[in-house]
Amino acid sequence: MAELRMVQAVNRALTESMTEDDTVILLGEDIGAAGGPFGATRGLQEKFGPDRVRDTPISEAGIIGAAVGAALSGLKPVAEIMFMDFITLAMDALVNQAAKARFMFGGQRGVPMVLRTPHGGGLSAGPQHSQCLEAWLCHIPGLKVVCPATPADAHALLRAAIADPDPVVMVENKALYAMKGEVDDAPAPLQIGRARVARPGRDATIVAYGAAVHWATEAATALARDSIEAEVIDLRSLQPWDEATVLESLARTHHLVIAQEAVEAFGVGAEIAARMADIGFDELDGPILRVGAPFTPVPFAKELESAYRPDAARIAAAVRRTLD
Amino acid sequence: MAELRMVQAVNRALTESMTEDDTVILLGEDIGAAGGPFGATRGLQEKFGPDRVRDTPISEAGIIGAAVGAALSGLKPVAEIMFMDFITLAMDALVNQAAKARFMFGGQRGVPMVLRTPHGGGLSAGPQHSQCLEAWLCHIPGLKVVCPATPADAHALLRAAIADPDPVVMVENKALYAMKGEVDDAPAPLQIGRARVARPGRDATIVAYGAAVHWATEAATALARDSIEAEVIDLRSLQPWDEATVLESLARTHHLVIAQEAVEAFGVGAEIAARMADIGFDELDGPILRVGAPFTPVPFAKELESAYRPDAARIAAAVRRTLD
Amino acid sequence: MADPLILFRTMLTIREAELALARLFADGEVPGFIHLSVGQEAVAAGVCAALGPQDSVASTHRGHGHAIARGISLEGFFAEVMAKSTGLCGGRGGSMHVADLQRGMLGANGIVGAGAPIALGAALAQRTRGTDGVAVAFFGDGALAEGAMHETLNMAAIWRLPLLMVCENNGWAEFSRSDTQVAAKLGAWTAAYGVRHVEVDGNDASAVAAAAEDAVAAQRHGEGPRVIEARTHRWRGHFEGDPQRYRDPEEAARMAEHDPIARSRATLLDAGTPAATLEVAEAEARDAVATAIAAARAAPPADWMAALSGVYAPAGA
Amino acid sequence: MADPLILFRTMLTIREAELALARLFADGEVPGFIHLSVGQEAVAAGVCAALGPQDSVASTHRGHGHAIARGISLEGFFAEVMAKSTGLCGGRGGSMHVADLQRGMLGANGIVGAGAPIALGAALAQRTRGTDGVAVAFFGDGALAEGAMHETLNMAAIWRLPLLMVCENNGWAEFSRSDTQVAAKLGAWTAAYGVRHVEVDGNDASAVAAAAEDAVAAQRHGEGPRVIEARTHRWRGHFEGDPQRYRDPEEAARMAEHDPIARSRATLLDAGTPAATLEVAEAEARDAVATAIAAARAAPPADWMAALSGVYAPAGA
Ligand SMILES: Cc1ncc(C[n+]2csc(CCOP(=O)(O)OP(=O)(O)O)c2C)c(N)n1
Ligand SMILES: Cc1ncc(C[n+]2csc(CCOP(=O)(O)OP(=O)(O)O)c2C)c(N)n1
Ligand SMILES: [Mg+2]
Ligand SMILES: [Mg+2]
Repeated sequence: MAELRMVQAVNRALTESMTEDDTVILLGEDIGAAGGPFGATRGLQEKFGPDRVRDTPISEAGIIGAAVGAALSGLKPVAEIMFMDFITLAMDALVNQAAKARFMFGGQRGVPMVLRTPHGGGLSAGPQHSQCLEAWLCHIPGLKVVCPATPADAHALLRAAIADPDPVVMVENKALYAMKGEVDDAPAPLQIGRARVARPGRDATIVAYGAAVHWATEAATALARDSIEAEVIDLRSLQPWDEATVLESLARTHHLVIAQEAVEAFGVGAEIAARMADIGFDELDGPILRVGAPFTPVPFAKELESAYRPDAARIAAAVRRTLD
Repeated sequence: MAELRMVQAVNRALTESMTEDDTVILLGEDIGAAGGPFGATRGLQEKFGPDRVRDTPISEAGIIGAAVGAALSGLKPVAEIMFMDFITLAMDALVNQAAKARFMFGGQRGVPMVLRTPHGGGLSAGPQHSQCLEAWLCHIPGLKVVCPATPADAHALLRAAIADPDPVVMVENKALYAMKGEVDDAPAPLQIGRARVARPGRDATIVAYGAAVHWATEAATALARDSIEAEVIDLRSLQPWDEATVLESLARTHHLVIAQEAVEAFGVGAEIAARMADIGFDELDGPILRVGAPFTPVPFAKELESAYRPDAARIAAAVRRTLD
Repeated sequence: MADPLILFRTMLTIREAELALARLFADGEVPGFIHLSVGQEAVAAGVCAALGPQDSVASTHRGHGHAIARGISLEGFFAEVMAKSTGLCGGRGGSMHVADLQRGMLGANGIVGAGAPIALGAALAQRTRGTDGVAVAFFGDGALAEGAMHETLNMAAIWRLPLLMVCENNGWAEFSRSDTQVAAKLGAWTAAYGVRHVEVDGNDASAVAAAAEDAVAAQRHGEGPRVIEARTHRWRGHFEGDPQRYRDPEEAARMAEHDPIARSRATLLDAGTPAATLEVAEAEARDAVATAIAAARAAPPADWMAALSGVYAPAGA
Repeated sequence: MADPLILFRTMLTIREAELALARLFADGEVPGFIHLSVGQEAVAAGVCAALGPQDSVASTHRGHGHAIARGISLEGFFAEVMAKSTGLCGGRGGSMHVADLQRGMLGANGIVGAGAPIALGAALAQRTRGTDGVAVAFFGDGALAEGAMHETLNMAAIWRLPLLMVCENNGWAEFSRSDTQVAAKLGAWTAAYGVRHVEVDGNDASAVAAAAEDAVAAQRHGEGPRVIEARTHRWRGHFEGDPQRYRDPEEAARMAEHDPIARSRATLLDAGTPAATLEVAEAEARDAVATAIAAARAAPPADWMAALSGVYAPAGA
């Protein structure tokens, strides 16, 4: 058992996977000598050499395209895109190539690649360095999408992603990189698609992922002071997501709130809500409420960004509202 | 009043806008001399010259980037991306530049550009020439998204899009290009964001857009034979979308089905469902059901594609299921 | 040196297959968008003759020739474009996605320019795994306008990867002359990255093969990327059904003079190959195509249940 | 010919503003990511001296100098990076998005390479509207690896648009030498598109101005794109707070010898400008920056309600 920051947990997962499997390589901008803009790949080039930890030019489309080709050719590339906002430059390779190859080639081969990319605000990084675009990827058949909320899950999900025979995007909340948490020395493998009950409760279900898990837990703590026991479900995996766990919780609590850092409209929470308004309809005793970012770009100013970002208070208010 | 194919209605809207406003220019691959891959721009280069109807190289990112720059500089560019699948190459310009400029420059100027792009299947065009990716764009603050189901709306929405001071994406269902319909000689201007009741009904509400409007109407006709009167709402505009009209209908019918050609998971319908499971919750007498494409890439084979694409039968079945 | 008779046979097979495809398309037996490479067969045949089983190829929307030259099953090919369950891709991909990973054919591609970075990644894999394999990216003269081409060549040059980029320069990008779209001269352009470029007559399969053999041999010994530009002609429309109103009818006549198959035939005869040998080859190509079509016709249609469960690897795989 | 004293003043203002910014950032008065152009001022000053009010500029993440050289309000600038409602962008954009559309400053840009196609579009608008204006795209030596650069130069060349691409070649792309990332030699590369490239000493504002004036004059008379490569030095880290462990400490010493401001000062003195004049300019730059900072400090913080309603034009606008 070790206490690691999330960024160190990522680093450990990469180290372990690269040690076990020499077909795992890393690609990204300044991930090698410089150890990555957030330090996630620190020390890996020294350990595994520049061929396996490859510093790339500023060519996001080319990086992901090359990862696809390498994955079709026997390697397991783990590519890093420095900010999730920059996946806009690589969507063809991700969506038209990586996601579709297994299907459109009739199952001949998969594309066992991983894309790691940080999302989220809180750093005053402004409108082009803070976006949460994971809903796009969840809409694409052929991709898997995971988003850890803790160092242990960052480690386990990345290990699972690298082991997966299909393309997996791991979205890392950059405000959580410094967060500390216990990581088992030899944790049991985690299956992509399994949620985690972060806090049990009987009165309402809060579904969240990434940073919002912590806001939700904080909200639940606040609500508990008023004897409202909210259950917090950490999705961990967004595509596929754990419908059964959410439905089971809803069947006990009969109230559902979904929290995310991303823009609320057309986001991940919409799918959870829509699905529960179908298969969970009979369980619902109140409206399904979502808490997400308002419909604006992520603003730069600290004051604006904190008005913009969802928080525990908004989640708690939503729980109260649906219980009303 | 003229009877036009949808593609001709697009052409007429372009002609009118270009005649009225000489800052309107067109950009796209083979849109000029060749008249566009689907003929939407036929005759326009002859009429307005090669500077205003500009054939571009195969450079989607550059085309949209240039449209942003031109729009910031006093023109109203209408860009065409030949298949919606290719917007994957131009997402940075669309999402990080066009959508955010007004906000991130503090309201100094907007980006009055239009992107026209065809989506949808039915042509055996395969996994990279058939996708419906509009949900991505609806998730992005700063963009507007419209999708006509009839020639009249194609004309009116495109006129409105070109007149709009902000970036608008018009998604055109390529299977509808040949569809004929009446277009007024001088139709009243249409406001983006207003839905249309395509068929009134009292028993259930079917919300749809694009090609799915026709399947929904067909489903309603079939249901009417069993005395089930479904109301069909054609959204026309997906971002912003007409919450009020949908809610008003739901408040009468108490049952909601949402139909789309796009992949169901994390699609446009998820947002409509999620919203109605919140603000419309008290009106709901049954689960909200969605009908969309299954979670696979769009297959090539005719047999596969017709199994894949939603249709009237599936919509009718969903209506029956929620009424049960 | 590539055997001219083998090149002749490969070209014949491509030509026969594509002309048959044109008929099948016209008859409604093949749906979708079909881009034929008739007239360009020497490029596919020549380049692929220089490759071994360890090498890989990323192709374009006009990819039938590359696939056939890589030795894919003709039956699997026809079954694919005829949307049968026995198709190379189970009928899920069609003409623009013909692939045979076992044969290092990484797929035709519906996205112009997208094959190049995929081939780059394949070359990266070869280098990382320490093989002497190479990867080929075919691309068109119009595709050169895509940003991906630049990113690919740059990375290949920086990393000295065994990537062979082959430009099939047919003068056209869809319905436009490519020189109205692409300012960069390919030779000067590749030189700017320190990459060697050779131009060959793309209607001469032996010349193409020689250029490719030269490049691949160097690359097997550690040389980095190379670019071959093969000038050739697109005999048919951009896709089947294209009325080609944009095209000068005289061009057709000029093209016919450069028929790579006729030229190959004449050269073989000159070199003393008996006419009968060539006729046998022709008959064999025709037969092989006819047999493949018959088998594809008899095959069951594409299977939706298989497709539906074919998006991800089966659990536990 | 650009007035050397004006160039000196512009550079001083940029330097003063950025050094003040560094202090404000260190003190926590400026949040976010801040990329300074200290050492590179001659490029911004020289290029913008060649421009008129009708021209436009698309900039990069390292865009303060370009904005200031375009004459944006210093108070608006500081208020922006200090996240105030009086900021040029209402505190919504920050350092990476400083823009002043009225002054043809189309914005700094957080996306490497993204400014180039925007400038292309601005040049297209100039040409389409029949003005004699030009558009400038600044870009870094590392940015050259982006596909957008290729697409932009190609379109500008094909369409002969008045686009001036200015490479600020400081040898670095973040924490890496750009020559480990970019194989293409800029001069040869632009030549491949038929575009003229000139290299100038990017630490000599007058030389930069002369090159830009030459290019812009030609473009006002209908010439197409041009590329200027200005070799210069990034004195500070990639962003403020960068410990620069990757950097040889000797580089700093070498850079100081090329200080564009010291050089400009010496040249002015040599040419007989009274020292007092220069001191006045220095004092004025300091004062202007101090005044702007004081005003920005006093301004109200960015306004959320205004931001929230600022995503689209008001209805009926
Ligand atoms: C990204 C993208 N843009 C546009 C198209 C449409 N398209 C298909 S082929 C083609 C022209 C390609 O020209 P070239 O590269 O010269 O290949 P050729 O058809 O001549 O073999 C175009 C524009 C596409 N498939 N993908
Ligand atoms: C698309 C994209 N990729 C990566 C980055 C991160 N990044 C910011 S600046 C930079 C280096 C740019 O180098 P160069 O173009 O030489 O400009 P310089 O910083 O030297 O002025 C990188 C990689 C980014 N902002 N955008
Ligand atoms: Mg061509
Ligand atoms: Mg640099």
